[in-house]
Amino acid sequence: MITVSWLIAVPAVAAVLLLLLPFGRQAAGYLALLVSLAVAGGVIGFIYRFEPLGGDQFGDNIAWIESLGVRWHVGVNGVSLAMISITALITACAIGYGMWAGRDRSHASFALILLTEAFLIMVFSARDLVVFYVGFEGMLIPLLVLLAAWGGAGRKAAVVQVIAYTALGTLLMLLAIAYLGFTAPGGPNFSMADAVGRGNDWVFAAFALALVIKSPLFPFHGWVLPAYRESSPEVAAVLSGVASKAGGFAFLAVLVPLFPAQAATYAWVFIALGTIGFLYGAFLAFRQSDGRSVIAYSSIAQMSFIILGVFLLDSRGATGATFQMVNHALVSAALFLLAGWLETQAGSGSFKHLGGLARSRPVLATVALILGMAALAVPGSSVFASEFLIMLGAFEHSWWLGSIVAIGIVFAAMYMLRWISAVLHEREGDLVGSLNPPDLRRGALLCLLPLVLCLIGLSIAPAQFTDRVDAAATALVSSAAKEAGR
Amino acid sequence: MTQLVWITLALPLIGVVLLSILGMKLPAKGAGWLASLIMLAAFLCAAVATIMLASRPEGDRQVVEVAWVWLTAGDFSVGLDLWFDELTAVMLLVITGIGFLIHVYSIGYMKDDPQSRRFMAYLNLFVFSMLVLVVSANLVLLLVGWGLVGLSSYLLIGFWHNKPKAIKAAKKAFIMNAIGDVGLALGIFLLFVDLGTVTYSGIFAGASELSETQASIACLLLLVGAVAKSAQLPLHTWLPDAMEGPTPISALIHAATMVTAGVYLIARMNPLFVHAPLVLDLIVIIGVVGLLMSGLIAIVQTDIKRIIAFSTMSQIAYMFVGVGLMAYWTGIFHLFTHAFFKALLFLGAGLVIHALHGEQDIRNMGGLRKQLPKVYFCMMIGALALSGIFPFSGGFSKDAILASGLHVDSPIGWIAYIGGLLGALLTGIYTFRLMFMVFHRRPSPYAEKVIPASVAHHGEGPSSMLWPVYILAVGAAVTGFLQIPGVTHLAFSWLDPIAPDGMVEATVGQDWLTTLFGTLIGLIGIAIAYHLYARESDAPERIRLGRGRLFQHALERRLYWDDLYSWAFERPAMWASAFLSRDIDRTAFRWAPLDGLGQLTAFFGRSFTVIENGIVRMYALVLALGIGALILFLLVRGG
Amino acid sequence: MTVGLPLFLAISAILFSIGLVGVLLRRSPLTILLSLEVMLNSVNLTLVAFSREVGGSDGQIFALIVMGIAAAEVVVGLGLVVAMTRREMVLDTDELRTLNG
Amino acid sequence: MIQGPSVDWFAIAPEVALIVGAFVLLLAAAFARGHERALSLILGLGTLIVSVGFSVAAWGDAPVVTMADAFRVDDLTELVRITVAALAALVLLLSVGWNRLREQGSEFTALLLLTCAGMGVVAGSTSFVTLFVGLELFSLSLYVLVAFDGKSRASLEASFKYLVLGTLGSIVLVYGAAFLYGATGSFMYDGIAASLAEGGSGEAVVTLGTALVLVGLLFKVGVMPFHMWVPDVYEGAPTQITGFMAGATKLVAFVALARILLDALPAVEHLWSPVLIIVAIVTIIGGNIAALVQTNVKRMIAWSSVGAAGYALIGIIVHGDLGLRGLVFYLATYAFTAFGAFAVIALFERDQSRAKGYATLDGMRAWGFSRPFAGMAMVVFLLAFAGFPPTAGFIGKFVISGAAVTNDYVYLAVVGVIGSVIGLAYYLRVIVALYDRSRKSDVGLPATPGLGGASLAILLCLAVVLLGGILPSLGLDWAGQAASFLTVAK
Repeated sequence: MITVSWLIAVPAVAAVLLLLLPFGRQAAGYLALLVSLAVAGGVIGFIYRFEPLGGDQFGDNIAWIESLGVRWHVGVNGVSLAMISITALITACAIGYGMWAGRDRSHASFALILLTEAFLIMVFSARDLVVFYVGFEGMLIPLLVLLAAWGGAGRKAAVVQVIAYTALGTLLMLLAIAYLGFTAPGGPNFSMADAVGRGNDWVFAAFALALVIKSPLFPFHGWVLPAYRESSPEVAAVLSGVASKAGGFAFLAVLVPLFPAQAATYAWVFIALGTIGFLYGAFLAFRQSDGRSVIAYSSIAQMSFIILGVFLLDSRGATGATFQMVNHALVSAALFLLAGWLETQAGSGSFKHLGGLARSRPVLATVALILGMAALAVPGSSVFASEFLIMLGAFEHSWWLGSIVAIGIVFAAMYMLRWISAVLHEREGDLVGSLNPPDLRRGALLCLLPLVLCLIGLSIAPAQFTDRVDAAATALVSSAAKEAGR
Repeated sequence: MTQLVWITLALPLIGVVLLSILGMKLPAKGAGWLASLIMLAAFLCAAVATIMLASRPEGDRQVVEVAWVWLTAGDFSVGLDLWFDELTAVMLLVITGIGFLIHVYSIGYMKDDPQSRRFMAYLNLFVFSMLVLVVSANLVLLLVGWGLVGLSSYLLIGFWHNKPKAIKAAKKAFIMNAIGDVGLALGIFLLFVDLGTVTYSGIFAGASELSETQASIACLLLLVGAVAKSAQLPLHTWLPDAMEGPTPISALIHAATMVTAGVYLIARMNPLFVHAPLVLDLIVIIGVVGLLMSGLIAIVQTDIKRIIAFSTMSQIAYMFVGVGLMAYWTGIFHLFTHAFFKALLFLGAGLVIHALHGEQDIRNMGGLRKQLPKVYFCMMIGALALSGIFPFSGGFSKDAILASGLHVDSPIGWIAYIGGLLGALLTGIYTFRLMFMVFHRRPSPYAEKVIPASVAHHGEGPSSMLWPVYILAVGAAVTGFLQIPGVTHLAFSWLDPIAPDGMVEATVGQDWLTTLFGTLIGLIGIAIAYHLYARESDAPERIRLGRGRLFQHALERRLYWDDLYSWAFERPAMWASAFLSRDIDRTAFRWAPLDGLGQLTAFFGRSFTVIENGIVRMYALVLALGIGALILFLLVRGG
Repeated sequence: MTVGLPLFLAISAILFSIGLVGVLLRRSPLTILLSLEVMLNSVNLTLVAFSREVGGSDGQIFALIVMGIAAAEVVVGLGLVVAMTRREMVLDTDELRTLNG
Repeated sequence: MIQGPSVDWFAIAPEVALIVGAFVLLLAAAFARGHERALSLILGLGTLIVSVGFSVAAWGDAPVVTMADAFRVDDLTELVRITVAALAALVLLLSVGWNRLREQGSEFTALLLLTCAGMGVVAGSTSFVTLFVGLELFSLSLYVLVAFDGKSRASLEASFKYLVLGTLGSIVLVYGAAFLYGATGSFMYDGIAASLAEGGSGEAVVTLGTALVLVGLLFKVGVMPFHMWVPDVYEGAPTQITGFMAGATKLVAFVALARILLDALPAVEHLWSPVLIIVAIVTIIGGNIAALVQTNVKRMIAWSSVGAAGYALIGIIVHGDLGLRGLVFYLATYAFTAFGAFAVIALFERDQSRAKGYATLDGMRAWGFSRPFAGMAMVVFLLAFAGFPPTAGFIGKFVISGAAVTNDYVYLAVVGVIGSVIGLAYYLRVIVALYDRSRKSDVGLPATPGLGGASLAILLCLAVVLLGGILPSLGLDWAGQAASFLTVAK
């Protein structure tokens, strides 16, 4: 029986092999792709075998560091499954894109992406705080190296930004975890289930700060823009698509269940920050002058919105947040790949030099349009479904919150339409003519297509998703909801 | 029966998929005919389904069916639910019928455009979205359709995407509609919070339990959606700009179907609106003000399509008045007839534009009566119907609305009645101003230059464009006979079951009285227009430059609504966004940690490694000082 | 008059300071080594003084050990100085600053 | 007749073996000229293995006190002995291709063995006398080893600085011991502790003694403000010796510090605890900040080891079971991490034939591509420094932080976090330089002498670092067992 440990081990081992053995570019690419597809295959098996009401599945629970009470305890519930699925999918697409783009030193770059995948799956399936932390902090390194080594011109500043923010956050979280584990009654014990309700306010704050930064939530979003803008497209896709979701996921699956009392008491803080971030990110997105910045700010807005959903502490918010994480992962990963493709092909991502791309580029136009429309949550899309759930939850929380948040829809429409028309419509930009090949062709298209198809599939039958996730998501927030008297 | 409705719904979607997959492999004309045939099939299905519905006993014509559950979370669940009743049937017929005609028309209209396949795909997409909107049995699915029609409208307005004006108009339409969507969504949230359901049946059943405040707020929020979609005050400014899109789009989306969705929503939700009488009054007032305002503005417009666009606004305002007076059937009846004559006018205008090689300014037309006689004849039917002249269709439906106002006999009723009659005067003026300036008068130099060659080349237009116009002309002429007061009674009796709480219906006497007034006033308007515009006259110019100068300017600026929105929202938002991202975000959140922390840390590092200067005596000194400091510290502490 | 512990301690402290000042002020490696020896001897004085005060021979034994090690220390030090001379390095500690920062 | 102290020869067998081995080696070299390298490798490694064998055999036995109670052999002593010997063996492996080994290998190796012996003595000493003897034994050997890179003036300069400052430190230590002796009448830790516990006389003398002893030990440990020698000596010394010092000296010095503070001076914890807290904070922040602005990688890691020492201090400040276990585990694994990192640098220097330049950030650019294994190993070592999973550095920092946060020293843990963040910034600079794609790497490097030995050394370090991170259970148990002997006096 394949357990989730395999999905962690396989990419990790492959990454080490890729790093150490002298693979050629082709061989490295195919091996990495094969591994990522194998992981995706494993995930599909999970989805097929998954029991929505069956709690944790496909897990392992074996002693790891006995003297510290640390166990290799992993498992998959509905929420985890959702996150692991997008991780596998986006990683495969990112590697495919990297192959297509022909990164130099490709074996190292693929190895690091695979390593990131392993750590991410670890985060999403961890049932032990140390396992969780190892994944959470571990993924930072490959991502940083990817950014630092393969990034754009401003990568140095970006790296400093990322370190200044995220490393600080995660290390503070380590202190929180250490406190929880070492003060456990009956000897050190890092099981998440046993840590429930044992933290005090300061532990909660340290833990939350790490997640706030990672997600990111206003006002800790400073690192996002440089990181997303300077990374290579596939890394930006992984970063915004899945790595940032580790923060959102941890809010829902770790922080809220572990600290029900604090989560209930301080929910208003996160709701307030989420609301501010949602509007702030969206508001800033519509004056950016290049595609990636627009998407980066919209990611800030979306993550804020997701966290707001989590802290509504009800079924609607939790399920909606999980769903929205998946949707946003698909949308932003695809958008970053697309924007990156444009940038690489045209030599610039600035709107000044782009525009009018829709003319005689039907494939590009269609893909961009679908993604843009999904991003602005056009009714009927899966993004709409998830946003609807969160907003409904917000409205149930209090009518004014729902009303404020709903304004975000209009903002989203504003910046996404601006992006669409700046890229696709109006006058042809001066660099557009130099595009070669002029339209999305096989390689790059193949990397985007799975993401787009998943979006369409989820739009047709979102209940297929929510049915699997609802029970787990609701259970995660239930004790905090009880504390909040809801 | 429901299978047929499902097929109707599915057909355009299949069309979209086929057209996008086949794409360039299809010949342009083939794509057009494929899309049109699909529409014809959809229309036939809808028609048969309607007949089957009609064959059921009255009171058993409401069918609800659930295809699959679309979305769930906790106790919230939304299905792909079908609701088929008399109102749905009317909407289905209008959408697929008019839709089919316009598809055919588009084949000719777009035949020189290399992107016509995309156009056809978008058209099918629109029809699908609109069908979703009307067959939905719950508000969420309605919202889905609501948003999707907005999306298709966006795509089609901006179809010529290299025209910056078109793209701007498309964005404007989308964002205005997004505001409406927000209102509608909030309404849905409120209803779910209050009633725990979003299905029509649930809401209708629970509506009576709502307090008047709750019902009013919910209705008000739904109304926000309705006014945005139907281009009513105060969210109306997108519609005139939307005329940048291809003319068939104006006919289908911005005249016949999508913009009337607001009317449909109010009529559909009438069991809820009944509990919010104040909101109903508000709807009437919005309608009356809107119809007068847009009628006035239409008089000074010079773009042929914009004139018709303002007339659309004004006619939908009539429908609002009708549903606001709880005479829901009159609104829907007017929606039905309006779909014919307004589509007719747009398509006719399209033919004119086509003949003039894209010229849209009526001052550059004139005298086309002789060169385009068929178009003239058809458009004249449409113009008479629009002006509400007996016995054309518009007359019956509009007068039914006004007569309801008379019948209600309350202040609001009287406002509706008087305002509606005044509006009829304006309608007569602007409609026939258009007709006279385009078809009568002396031809403008431009028209003289262009028209003969154009007509010689392809007559009045390809038959694929002319035939839809003929059919619509017949419809515009006769559809009013469905409800001749005292003679036929089909419109009311067919639609009566949709309002469980009953509807307003004027007496036969009131009806005829109104028809008399309406026709008279319409004729007066036509006479004024004739006086001012049919011949060469300096009267309009005198008014323009004379005493009415300010008023004229205000009307030409469309009463400053656009300027108001620009100054109140757009500019401050743009400025604030730029300020925030350029000045605040960068300094406070992005550079501060980088410069502040990073540079400061490095500075500290550099400054205290200065003592690490390599000289061993220095090191010994530091050691000695360290010893001294430590001893001092311990002695002080240790006592 | 008996010489009391405080006096021994004071003298040793003075010796210690002299040695330290020597290390701090002189730039010749040899003088520095010499100063270190002075400091070591101040320690020895302290040890012996305390040893007498406390009784027993531990302190004196330790002092002897210190002396032995001091000798070894000087050997290594002088060896280094010789090696430095052989590399034609300037015998001025202030010039020994290629390693810094 | 004078009664000599009783000696348990088995207990001190490792040190005896090392000293005997050193002398045998020197003698043998006198008769076998021209075979310096082979001789030193065989005899050196052989001696180390024998020594480790004795230690391993005694592992887990009840502690033995011998040499007039001045030397205690417990599992902590054994752990230090084994670690130090292992590091010395790695030094030899790493030196295989070193030309100085061919020239004067026997002396080098003999000094190395003596260093190990001295360290063993320090680790087990329970008296200031044995402590001083052991300390000087290894210090004197190290002075020479640091100077061993004959051609380099920097090596001599470093050695001289080390000698002067190191002697100064030793003097201060002994001076302090003398005052404590005066106050308590004993050089023995337990004697001092007992006397102080009774409320010993002469508060000022005790304070003075404590202060001076502290300074002497903190100097050996290399924490601020007594760290000045560390960067210079580490930079100037032959790189394998730098690695040895960073690993072994630090471990031994910390064990001595812990034994003295916890066994001899628990009664004056109120005196030394605040000092250590201030020193730890200053060191963690200062060491990392100074490392941040370095361009020479060797010096950068030297500074980072200063910061690491500050971190280890937290373990002593907190003490208790968890803190000391964390301290021992952290130091033992840190030894291999640091040695591994310096081994990679040594390999780099040899690749570049040291004349061309030091291991500057600029010089190391793109080198990771031509030596993929060494490059990746370096990344792992750097991450271990930074305390990232899945390395031993993570576990060590995790346990120490855990001890801190559960014992009301949260602020120290937070300071540690800040230091780690700064640390990450400069470790990443190295990683980025190693994999800088903007420069073409010299893919076909010439065959570097001793590549096999160096690679083996790196691999062994890597194994320890990764095993300590991925499967740390065993290591933590050992560390716990060893650390349990630190709290005897309490």
